[in-house]
Amino acid sequence: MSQFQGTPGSPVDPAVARRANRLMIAVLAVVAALLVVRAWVGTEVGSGADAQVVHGYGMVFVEAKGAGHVQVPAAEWAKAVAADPAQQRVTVSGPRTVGVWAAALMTLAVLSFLWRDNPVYKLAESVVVGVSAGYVMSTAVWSSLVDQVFGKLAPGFTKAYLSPGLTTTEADWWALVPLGLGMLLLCRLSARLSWVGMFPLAFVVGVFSGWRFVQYVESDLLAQVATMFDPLYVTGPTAAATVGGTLCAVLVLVGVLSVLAYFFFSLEHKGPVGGAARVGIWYLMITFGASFGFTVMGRIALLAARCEFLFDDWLWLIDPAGKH
Amino acid sequence: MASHGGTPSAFARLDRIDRRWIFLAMFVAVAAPILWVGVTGKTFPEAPTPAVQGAFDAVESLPSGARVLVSMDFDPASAGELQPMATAIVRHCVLRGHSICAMTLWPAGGPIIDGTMQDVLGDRPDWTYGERWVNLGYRAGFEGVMKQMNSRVSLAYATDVRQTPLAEIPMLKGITGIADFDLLVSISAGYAGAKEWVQYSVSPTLTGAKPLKFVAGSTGVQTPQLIPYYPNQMAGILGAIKGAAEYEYLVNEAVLKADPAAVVPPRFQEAQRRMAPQLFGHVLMVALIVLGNVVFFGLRGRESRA
Amino acid sequence: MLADAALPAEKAWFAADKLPLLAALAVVVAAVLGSIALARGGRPIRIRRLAGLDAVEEAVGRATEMGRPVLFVPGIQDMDNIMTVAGVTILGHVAKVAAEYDAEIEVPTSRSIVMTAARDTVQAAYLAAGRPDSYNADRIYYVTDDQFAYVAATSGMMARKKPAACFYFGCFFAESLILAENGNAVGAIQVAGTAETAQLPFFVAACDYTLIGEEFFAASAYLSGEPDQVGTLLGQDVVKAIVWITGLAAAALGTLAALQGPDGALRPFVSAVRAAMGGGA
Amino acid sequence: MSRSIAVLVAGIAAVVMVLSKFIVPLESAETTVAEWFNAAAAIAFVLGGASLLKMNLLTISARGPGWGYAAVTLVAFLITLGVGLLKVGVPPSAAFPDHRMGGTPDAEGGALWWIYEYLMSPITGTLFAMLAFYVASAAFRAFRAKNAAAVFLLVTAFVVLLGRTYAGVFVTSWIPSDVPWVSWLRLENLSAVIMSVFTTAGTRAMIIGIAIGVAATGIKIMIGLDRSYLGAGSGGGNG
Repeated sequence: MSQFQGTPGSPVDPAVARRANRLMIAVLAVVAALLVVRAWVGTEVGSGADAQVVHGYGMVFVEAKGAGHVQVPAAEWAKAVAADPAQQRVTVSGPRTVGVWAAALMTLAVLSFLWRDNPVYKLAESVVVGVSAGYVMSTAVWSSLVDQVFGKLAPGFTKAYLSPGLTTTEADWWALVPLGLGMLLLCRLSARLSWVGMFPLAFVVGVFSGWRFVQYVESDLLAQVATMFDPLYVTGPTAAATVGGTLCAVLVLVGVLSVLAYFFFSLEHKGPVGGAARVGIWYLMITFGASFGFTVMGRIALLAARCEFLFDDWLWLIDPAGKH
Repeated sequence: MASHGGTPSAFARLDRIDRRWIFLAMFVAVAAPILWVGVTGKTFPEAPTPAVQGAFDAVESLPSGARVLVSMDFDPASAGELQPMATAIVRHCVLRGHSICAMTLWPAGGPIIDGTMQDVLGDRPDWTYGERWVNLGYRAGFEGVMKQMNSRVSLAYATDVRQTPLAEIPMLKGITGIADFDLLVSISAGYAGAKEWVQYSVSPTLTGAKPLKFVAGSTGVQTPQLIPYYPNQMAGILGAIKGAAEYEYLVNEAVLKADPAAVVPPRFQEAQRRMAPQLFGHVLMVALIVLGNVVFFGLRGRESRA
Repeated sequence: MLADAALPAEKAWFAADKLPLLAALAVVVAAVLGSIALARGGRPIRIRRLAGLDAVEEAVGRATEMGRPVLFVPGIQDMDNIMTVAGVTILGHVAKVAAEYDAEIEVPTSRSIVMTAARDTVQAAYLAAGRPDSYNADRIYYVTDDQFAYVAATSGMMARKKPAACFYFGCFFAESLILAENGNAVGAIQVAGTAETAQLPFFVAACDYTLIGEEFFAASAYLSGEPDQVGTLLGQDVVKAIVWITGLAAAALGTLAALQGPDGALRPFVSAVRAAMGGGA
Repeated sequence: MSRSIAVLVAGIAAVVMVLSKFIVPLESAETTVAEWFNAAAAIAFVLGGASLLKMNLLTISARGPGWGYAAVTLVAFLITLGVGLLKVGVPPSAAFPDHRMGGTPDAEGGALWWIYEYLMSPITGTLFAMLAFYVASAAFRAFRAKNAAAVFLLVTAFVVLLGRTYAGVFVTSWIPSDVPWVSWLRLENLSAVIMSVFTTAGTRAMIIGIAIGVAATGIKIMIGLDRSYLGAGSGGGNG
């Protein structure tokens, strides 16, 4: 189902939709042809006498170092080749170059949803769901379970096969408690046994709400109320600074009190409470406006990062960070 | 919606515009400046806001050799906004001679620590691992990790990521609880992150003998929610990519002030470069809202007249 | 282990610097429990009018007039999220109004358990309105757990059925924008309620009425009619009133101390109280 | 019966955690509980993986709609989990060069790192970047100045959007920056004032209100009035 095509404001007329699709394909074909031409011409890397021409996109160069490889700019490769054309120290990394291509294609696959819902987008989405879950699970096992649970229950085995840096040598049977909690939690997967999972859940919820109860009051109630001791009269180096500082201090206090008044629910918004609540709503609107601006700022920053990846790492159109 | 007579009015046509044109406009507004900046390398000057200056001063004012705990509480989904902050703050710490202890509360934060440290320390072989910096990696448990670290860091982390027991790491000598660090930094994309650090680790120390100094870098979405904690519960906030750009600018200015002949590597100007696509994106957003309202009220005016 | 040895041998068993915190916790506990007891004792507790709730009737009425359905989205989270619970409570109210007006109500959900809960709630509302026959369980259905797939399907449905009233009550993330945009495009009256702070600005800008944060929970507590919930609401108001008065007094003291200058008699007192509350010197 | 026991467990756990804040000898109880809590959090991730496995297997075996995609998810999950648990391709750690499992599972060069760097990062990053497009479209079609409140909101948004880029400096550069009585009107300064005065005040009041709400919920869990947590599991969504 192409949901977004069905929304009002989209070309519902099939002829228009067909024309739009044809246009899209034509644009993509032109872009692809331009890229092929540019690959054929090649890109110069390195400078001066070391300069080399490479044909292709998304290439990653690595230098052998110690047990592994580290990524180096293409210019390093150009220098190495200029010094010794047969060198094997700096080379194109197959897996990483394939990786950049995979990343670029996946980026485009997700972006293709903007045109309309399609199988390529769904494929990328399915991949990321599986990959993220697998990644998080293996990270949780290695970083928390191995040391904190296995290492305590079977230190000898864990040290020999899993975690050579382990220092504990004697089993700590208290570690059975979290293991048991975890096992009970896993019972939630079974329809018949899911009630057993209620106990670890109750434990976690209880601990968590105890902590939250104390910390919210300490940090967000008490310490925040303490800021209201800020004097309303602020002296600055100039008359303007004094007036400005004082005005700001007054406005902050008025704002906190009036927004609080807006959130009184057992009092009808009439009389002075109503007046305060009306001021409160203006403060809330300004707060939301600023929040709106900041959120938009964040969204655009993320898009910029993806564009930079496509233009820099993949297509080598720009090189602001000196990667090639 | 409403079109009167045979040909729809300009308003009605605009109102029914295919939203993909708007998508295209946004793409161009962001992509074109990136290409332009990528080719010319130009950036805008930044004027630091007080919260960013506060963060900078917090790092700057520590005596050289201070120990800073940096928690990189984000994953690649938010790296576009937060990576430049992480790089800039870590770089500033290294320039000032502070030792860095890195950790993360997000499962996908591990490689981010590696990447950041490699970026900053690539040309600083003198910054030996264990002596000047250490990577504790990820630990599951969110606030639970904070609670443990408040009393003893070694409760949460038995070893660092390189399997060295904490007691054998030189730079952590004398560190028991989190308050023994001279500064806590959290680069945070949400839960668990800066807000929880304030609540669980910073605020409890405020009534004690040694309050823990705290600086946060935060995504645009989260920043407004952290503002009330400044300056009482945190020394500074880097808000969104603009905060990162200001911080980068401050660090680079400090480098140039110390040595006017120094060349700032372009990889340390990432956020400043991003302010160009940001500028055009924001202007487009304002224009779209204004245009949308013109169309809306234009159509409404016609309807009421008709 | 090493750290324990380093600690002083004679350790106080009570954390003295946390005394103000303990007092604050005691005040909150007393206010909340006292108010719940009051509400259980049968004392009627009034809740102020909420514009967003008043708008429900207007919006449903308009949908009936236009012969178009009412859409209700209870967020995209499961029933363990308090916002979803509050959303489903409000759904009960919306469904009751819809039953009285004989308007069709459409509830796509993103979790299967939310669907079950929503069906129970809506059925009970139709029964309470005296129209059990008009209840149609098929109109309350599970779409998919996946966020964007859910919003895509719901948007498509909105474009086809053109609801005249759209209600968004629950926990929302990025889909808030897309839903509100599509509702706007079909010309619906939109009422939203969430405590998800990052989405509130978008709802306020795109909807006709929005229940903001606590207002949303207050609406749900009010509609539930449970004394425990209404009592908690009153308890929270009591704490807020205490904060209000404390804040005003603090500002007065702080200003006086500042006016007295650096050697003023008030200054040490203000600094000490402030520091004890965790507000620095 | 079992529900009552669960409610009791939650209540006792909460009360002990509150007391440990004040009673110093209870501090070690708190860190021990924190350790259990953290292990439970780690196991919750395992639970997440297992439930993903179960759901997708069910879809595939029933040949439900989109079972092909479920198969893709399943394969991606199993491959990632496999290379992660076995540390495929991970360079050994410097301290234990002979130990196969000595390296970090997501160290550069390993298979898990490759998946992270070239599949997970770009896809999650782009999924979030899509929001820039949605917000642009909504800006044109949904953000209407319908009432005074919305006007206030949108005008503030404009000031912040422009003031936080060079556009603000450019548009109001004609306002003298050295006359303090007017310099605050420059967009970049105005947006700073909005943050330090209005956002501070508005958000402070909101977080005070939220703190009171959280405290009230905590009290209800401690005395067993709130049992909603005995409901069902949950998922997440893109912010």
